[in-house]
Amino acid sequence: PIYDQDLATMEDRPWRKPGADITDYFNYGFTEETWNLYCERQKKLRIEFGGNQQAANNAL
Amino acid sequence: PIYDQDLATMEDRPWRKPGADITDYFNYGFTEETWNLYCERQKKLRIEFGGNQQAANNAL
Amino acid sequence: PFRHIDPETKMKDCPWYDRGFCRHGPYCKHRHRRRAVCPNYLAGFCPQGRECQHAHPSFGLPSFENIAISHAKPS
Ligand SMILES: [Zn+2]
Ligand SMILES: [Zn+2]
Repeated sequence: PIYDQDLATMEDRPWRKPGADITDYFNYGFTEETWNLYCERQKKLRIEFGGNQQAANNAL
Repeated sequence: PIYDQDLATMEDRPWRKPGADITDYFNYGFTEETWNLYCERQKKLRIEFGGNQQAANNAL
Repeated sequence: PFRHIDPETKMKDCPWYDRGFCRHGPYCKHRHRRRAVCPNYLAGFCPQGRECQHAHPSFGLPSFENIAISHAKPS
């Protein structure tokens, strides 16, 4: 699954197009893949250590 | 690595100060307590994974 | 000497881009400021807090409220 709602709802991936600059879309050197992993980790750790499903959902 | 830093030995814990924002210091919704728990687990995993922090992180 | 003030510097930094990803890319009306992320904060904790020279990105989704707060914070 795609963990970022914003990314998940995008039909096209304009940063994949020829001539596109991925850093216009992703900061900190993230790529589509590493951004997704990062979001997944945010979600997992907030649920596991926050122990509060609602708070974790609100943070996402 | 940061996992090995013992918070209890830190003289100054600025995130405890009035007006401090804990999220400036802790990511993933961690608090001092949950971060300690997480570090313990990371250390155990790192031993299992033969000192490979990346593999330990990926296992989570 | 006088510094030329680029109109861009008056723009607010994009809170989505500061979070890590902005769907508007080069067409965003906010400024996309490229920054280096703090490896400690990415691991989970950085004792430097706001004093850190690297970015500590907030993961909370931007709301009007925290756009105003982040705008007020010195960066
Ligand atoms: Zn933007
Ligand atoms: Zn830092």
